[in-house]
Amino acid sequence: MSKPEKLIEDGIRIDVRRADALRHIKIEVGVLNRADGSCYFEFGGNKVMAAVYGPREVHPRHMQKSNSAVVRYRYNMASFSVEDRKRPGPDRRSIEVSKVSREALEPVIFQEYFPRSAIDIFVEILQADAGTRTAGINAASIALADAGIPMKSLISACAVGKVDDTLVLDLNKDEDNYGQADMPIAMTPDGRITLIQMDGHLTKDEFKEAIEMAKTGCLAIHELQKAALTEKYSAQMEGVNNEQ
Amino acid sequence: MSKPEKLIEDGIRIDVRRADALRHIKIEVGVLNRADGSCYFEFGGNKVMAAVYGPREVHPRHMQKSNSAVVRYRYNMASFSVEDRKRPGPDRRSIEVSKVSREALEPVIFQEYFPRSAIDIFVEILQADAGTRTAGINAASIALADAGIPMKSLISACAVGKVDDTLVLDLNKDEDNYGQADMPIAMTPDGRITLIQMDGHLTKDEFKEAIEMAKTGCLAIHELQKAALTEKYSAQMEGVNNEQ
Amino acid sequence: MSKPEKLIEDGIRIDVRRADALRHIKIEVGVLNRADGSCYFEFGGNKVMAAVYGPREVHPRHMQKSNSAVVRYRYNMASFSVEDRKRPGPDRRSIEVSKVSREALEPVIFQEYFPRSAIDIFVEILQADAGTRTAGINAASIALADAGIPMKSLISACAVGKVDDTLVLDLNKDEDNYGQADMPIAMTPDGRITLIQMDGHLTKDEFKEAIEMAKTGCLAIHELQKAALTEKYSAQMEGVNNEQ
Amino acid sequence: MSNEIIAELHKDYIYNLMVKQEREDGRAFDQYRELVIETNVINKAEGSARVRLGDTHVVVGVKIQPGTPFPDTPDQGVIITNLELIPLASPVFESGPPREDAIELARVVDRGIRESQCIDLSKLCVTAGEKVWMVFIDVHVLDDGGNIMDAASFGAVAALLTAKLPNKRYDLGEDAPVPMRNVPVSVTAVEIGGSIMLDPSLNEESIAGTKLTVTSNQEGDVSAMQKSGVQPLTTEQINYIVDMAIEKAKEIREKFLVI
Amino acid sequence: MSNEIIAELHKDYIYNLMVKQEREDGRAFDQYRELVIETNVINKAEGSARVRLGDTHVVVGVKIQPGTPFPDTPDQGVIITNLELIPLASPVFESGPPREDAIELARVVDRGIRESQCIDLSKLCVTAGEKVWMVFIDVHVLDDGGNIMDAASFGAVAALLTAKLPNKRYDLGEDAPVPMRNVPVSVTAVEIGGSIMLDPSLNEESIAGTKLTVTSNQEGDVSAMQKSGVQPLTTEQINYIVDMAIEKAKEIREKFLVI
Amino acid sequence: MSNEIIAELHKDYIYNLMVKQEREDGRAFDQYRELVIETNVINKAEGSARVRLGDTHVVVGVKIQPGTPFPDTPDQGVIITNLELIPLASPVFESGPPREDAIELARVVDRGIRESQCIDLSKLCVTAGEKVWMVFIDVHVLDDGGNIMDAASFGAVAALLTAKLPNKRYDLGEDAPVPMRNVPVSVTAVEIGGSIMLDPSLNEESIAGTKLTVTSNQEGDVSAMQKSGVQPLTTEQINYIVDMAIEKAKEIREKFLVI
Repeated sequence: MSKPEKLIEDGIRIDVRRADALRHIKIEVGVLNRADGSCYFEFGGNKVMAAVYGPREVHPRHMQKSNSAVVRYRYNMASFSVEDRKRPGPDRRSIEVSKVSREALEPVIFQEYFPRSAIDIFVEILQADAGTRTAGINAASIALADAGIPMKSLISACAVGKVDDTLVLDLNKDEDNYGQADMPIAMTPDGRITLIQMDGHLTKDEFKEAIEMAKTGCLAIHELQKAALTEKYSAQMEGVNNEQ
Repeated sequence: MSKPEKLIEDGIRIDVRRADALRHIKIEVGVLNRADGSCYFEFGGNKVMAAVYGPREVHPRHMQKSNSAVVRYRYNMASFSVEDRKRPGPDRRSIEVSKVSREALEPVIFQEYFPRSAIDIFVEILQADAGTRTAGINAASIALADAGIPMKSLISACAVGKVDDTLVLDLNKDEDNYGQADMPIAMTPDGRITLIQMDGHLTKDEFKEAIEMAKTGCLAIHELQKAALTEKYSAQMEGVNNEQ
Repeated sequence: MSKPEKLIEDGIRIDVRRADALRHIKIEVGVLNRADGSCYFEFGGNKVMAAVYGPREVHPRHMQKSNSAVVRYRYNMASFSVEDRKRPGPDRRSIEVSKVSREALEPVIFQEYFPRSAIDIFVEILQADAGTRTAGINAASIALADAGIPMKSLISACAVGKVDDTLVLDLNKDEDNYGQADMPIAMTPDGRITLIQMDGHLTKDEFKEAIEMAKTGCLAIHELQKAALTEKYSAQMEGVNNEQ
Repeated sequence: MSNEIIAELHKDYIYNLMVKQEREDGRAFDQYRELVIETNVINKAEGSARVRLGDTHVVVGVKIQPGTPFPDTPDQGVIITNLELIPLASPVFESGPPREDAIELARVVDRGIRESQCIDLSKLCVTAGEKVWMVFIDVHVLDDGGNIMDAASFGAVAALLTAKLPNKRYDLGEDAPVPMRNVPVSVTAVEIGGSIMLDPSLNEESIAGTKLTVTSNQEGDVSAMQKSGVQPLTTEQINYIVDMAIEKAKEIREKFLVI
Repeated sequence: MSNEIIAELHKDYIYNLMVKQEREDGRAFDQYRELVIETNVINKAEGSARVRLGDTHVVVGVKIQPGTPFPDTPDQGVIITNLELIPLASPVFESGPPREDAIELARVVDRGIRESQCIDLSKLCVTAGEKVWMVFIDVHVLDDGGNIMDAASFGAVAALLTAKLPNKRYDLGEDAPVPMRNVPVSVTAVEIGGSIMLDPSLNEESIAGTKLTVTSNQEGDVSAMQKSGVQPLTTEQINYIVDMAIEKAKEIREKFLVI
Repeated sequence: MSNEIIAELHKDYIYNLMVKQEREDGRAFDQYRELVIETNVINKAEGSARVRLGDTHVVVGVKIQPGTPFPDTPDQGVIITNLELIPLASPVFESGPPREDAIELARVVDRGIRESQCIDLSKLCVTAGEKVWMVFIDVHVLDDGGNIMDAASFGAVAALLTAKLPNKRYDLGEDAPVPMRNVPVSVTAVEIGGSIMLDPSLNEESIAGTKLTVTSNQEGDVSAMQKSGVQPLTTEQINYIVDMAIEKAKEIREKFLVI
């Protein structure tokens, strides 16, 4: 589609959301048999599968760390996940997304419990609709918990953007394409930011407002993540909540 | 060339063969100096060189098997072997052909005699004319024997196909291009099938007839393989024949 | 530019040099902080940076030599160093240049002093103007000395070519493009040739004259190399001079 | 990794069951595991399907774009089949370019579709010699519970049956279905200890010496076949599998007719 | 390699200084190292700059060639940014295709330029849909003394400010400057032991848990931002860095106006 | 592998022979091993040759296809030379993309042909700026018995001398010979213990410190030269080899005139 004349009209966005509303979220925990932990996550039109394997042996060996686990994160888009077929395999964008996503999750993983081992996180984007990296981090965080990896807390992520000079939560594809700024954020439930990236145009004041908006969004997502895990592991979740 | 009006006329094929006739076969054993065993094989217009190295050390080490030899097979087409120059290096087709060819030969190799070692089979297609994989397997089987690798038997291979609704043995290039089915088969002299692939269209009855036709072809090739080896190693062949 | 009508007029070349004159040379020693030795070298329009690391550990391990150091040489052209942007990464030309450049330097390095270790030479062509490989060797030779690698002598390199049927020293870009022959040479100060390549057209007599011309050029460069090192290490150079 | 160890321990158990003509999960030798096919699961793809075959889970997306025909078939569309064994789906799969197993699977899926001529490639021509439809069939394996071969093949056919040529997007008129004229069905058998059984589970697959995949069309004729694995087969075994596969394909084909 | 060992030994020392509000090289926390920018250093490039920021040394070349626009932006030029961490520049860099660190650096440099809209891409169009200028920004790191990020970004902007569209070479008239309408400046901060400081040296970088790069334009607004590293940051820390970065960018921008 | 061990044991033996002015196989120092050149051995190629030089065995195929000229030489054909050291030919060759040895060999073969101007590239132009003949020279080494360099070069020249431009296939008239106007001959010498000898066998090659390849044309002038290996050479040695190579080339060239 070409740029719509207005992305916001009377405070209502083209997908009939208000500025501070998240898109629909659907979470399924433990959906894969082979993986040690997994999560299927829908976030608006994004469909994401995350799997965690580990702690397990590190190959190749020279990647081992003697005093902690090595965490690896592979973000990958299916060829059919986007409008124009994507060539299979990693590109520069997915390598960067994998790096910042890994760094978004590492702070909450007790890596020192598993020296010389690997914790592998695989995120497959089956359908993409703006916000795939935040959807992936949300899913991966749940998959880590599902795999029983000891964590200080979950990580929640969403983006804030600017469209038609208005700050909005959780950009959809058109807002991403035709908007003025995009700022994905990931954080712990107590507000420590583990991922922040931005591009576009924000004044200093808009930036500060945007970061608060993102916090509210992440906290809402955190509740959904907890609820999904609780539903699956009502008993076991006790411990995790205490750790937070 | 474009499709000929008829591929068979009065039971005679465009290269003046009958339906059950093989193309001309020429075999030279032990033609290379560096390889431990080798065979040059012409099969119609196919010109194929096979070499065997081993048993020898395995590189990289992690490919070693503790209780048997690892068999590796590299099928490669020379850039100039086909009408339109082929880019050097492996493509998806050659990787698949290498896999099924290796599996066609492995059952007759006494791999357990050589733990932690490699038996490397290299097949170069110098000129291609339909049936390169079967030509390669025939050549490789002889090269293995020439290298002194202990084998339960030789392996012989040829294709059966369907052209103008008639089953024919050993397709040539035009029959392959314009025919209705192609089915390469490899087998032991006692009829155990170690490779079978098929594409095109065969009724259930045609299929069963085709497989019998292939057997006859393979047995004829087996005689030529034995003769070529006997010629070179009249004395040594005694043992091999007893093993069969 | 297209081919000039004359590349030499009244014995004077298009860049106002005589047939036996070198282009301007500028040498800076020890210009990088991280490298163990380095040299920035301008040779006409060529701008070259050489760095040496080592002796240091060899990765991957299987490249180690038990009784000597392994010398590695990486010649690389910056994307912006040439008229038409070069794709980053090694191409066939740079792999060949790296090989012959390494072989040009190895004879003077006391490799046997450092078993199981690596001496890594990196040469980056920042601006190219005919003669990058000889500029690189000249720079690398100084960087090796700057890194304190024990050497039998320095190596000096320059090209001789033929333009308008005249032998000329140290071709510039136009002479290289439109000339009749190009012959890069590298040598020790006592005249042992460690690199020679040639393409184009030279009679036997021209060839013999050309090689003498190159010697004169290399000796002149050798004086500049020594001067640059002496300036930086007036004291330490004593030893190196004695070794020569 | 624990899955691998369990598999190892199961080997003897499964083998012993086989001798008693039984399977670990109680199935008959010619019985498939539960098969669920959902279509139109990826709206960015022109066609898509999710297949669950027992514990095996694949998603297939079909992307269709205009492209240039091959010089020797100027008036025919192009099919390109790709399959990735991504490390998310199994502890033994690795990142990187497809290896021989993934390539073989992709090529056998491809041949099943191509050789059955289920797609009328001549109807995928827009302008002869210049522009044809390129049909990309991408198989994404999410969970390897055994017999990826058939799951991938079912997914590819299901996705094609519901795929649209995106004419509108390229100003070529209304969207139209992909011209399908047959429904090829792939059936895979394994041989274990002399017994032949269909649709191997992961454990069965791991102890089987060889697999034979037979793709047949709705006329009951064979379109494609592939033996995979080191163990030889006798002619009798192969003929037995072909008969069995053609029958079973009829049963499975019913699933597609209700898509 | 000895540099690596020294860095290791310095860690405690630097950390202890930090606690006393001091830096190893005596700088204030918001102070940059000496910055020297030379332009037009590579005459084969359409634009070029050499940047020395303390011990860090980079050369940036801008090559400009005609090419085909992307289908979705037929009337806009194309920017392609590449950065190599060549093994000449550090004992820890390796040969081979760029790894995640180099890719991240290249992409952040690229976004700083792209998102600030400092280049008017519509003026890089020669014939809509057919021919536009491709602007290749290649960053060559020669010596890694820390904070490659900012050095690369400064070099890219400086090279662009002096770059020419090579119209003459392609028979398109007289050479003209690249249409620049803003001067984005990237400022990188690190957090060590609770303190925030700008322009980390190699030693500081090696012990910092996280880096935050903020690119701001000449209106003092934010164009791009990237957190890199495992250590989390609080909102307060981020806001503090953003304020600091915008102020410092104004100071650094002065350097570009005299180019 | 045993060949490698034997080679190792031979080293001293050969070296000692050298001192006595003898070669292992009894040849004179300027004598080549038996050279057999067969042409038209691959009918799918536009030109081809099989060369046996002692134990060394190579097959060269020349494929000729229409393609686009380089922008700076719009009216000239294109030569592309490729050489693979496939693992079939020697226990020390490995699979994978060509390494420095194979690349050097390919480039020296290429330069021998290109720089001698033996092919009239302007006659390979079909439509200036649009369509020219691309001449692919592919050297396939089947058995490495030493001095691949010369065997490859002889094979390339022999294949070109019998190659046809496939005009008919591309509707451009009758097939015509490749326009050859010279016969360059490559001669390779090694230095062992101060002695110079031509056409090194595998054993000689393995103990030689350096090789010098001199390609000369039928006028007796030098077209290309390459030193390969670590051992330096004196000017006198080089001049001696050049004289020897030009004489020997005349002798070898006779072989080509009867093709």
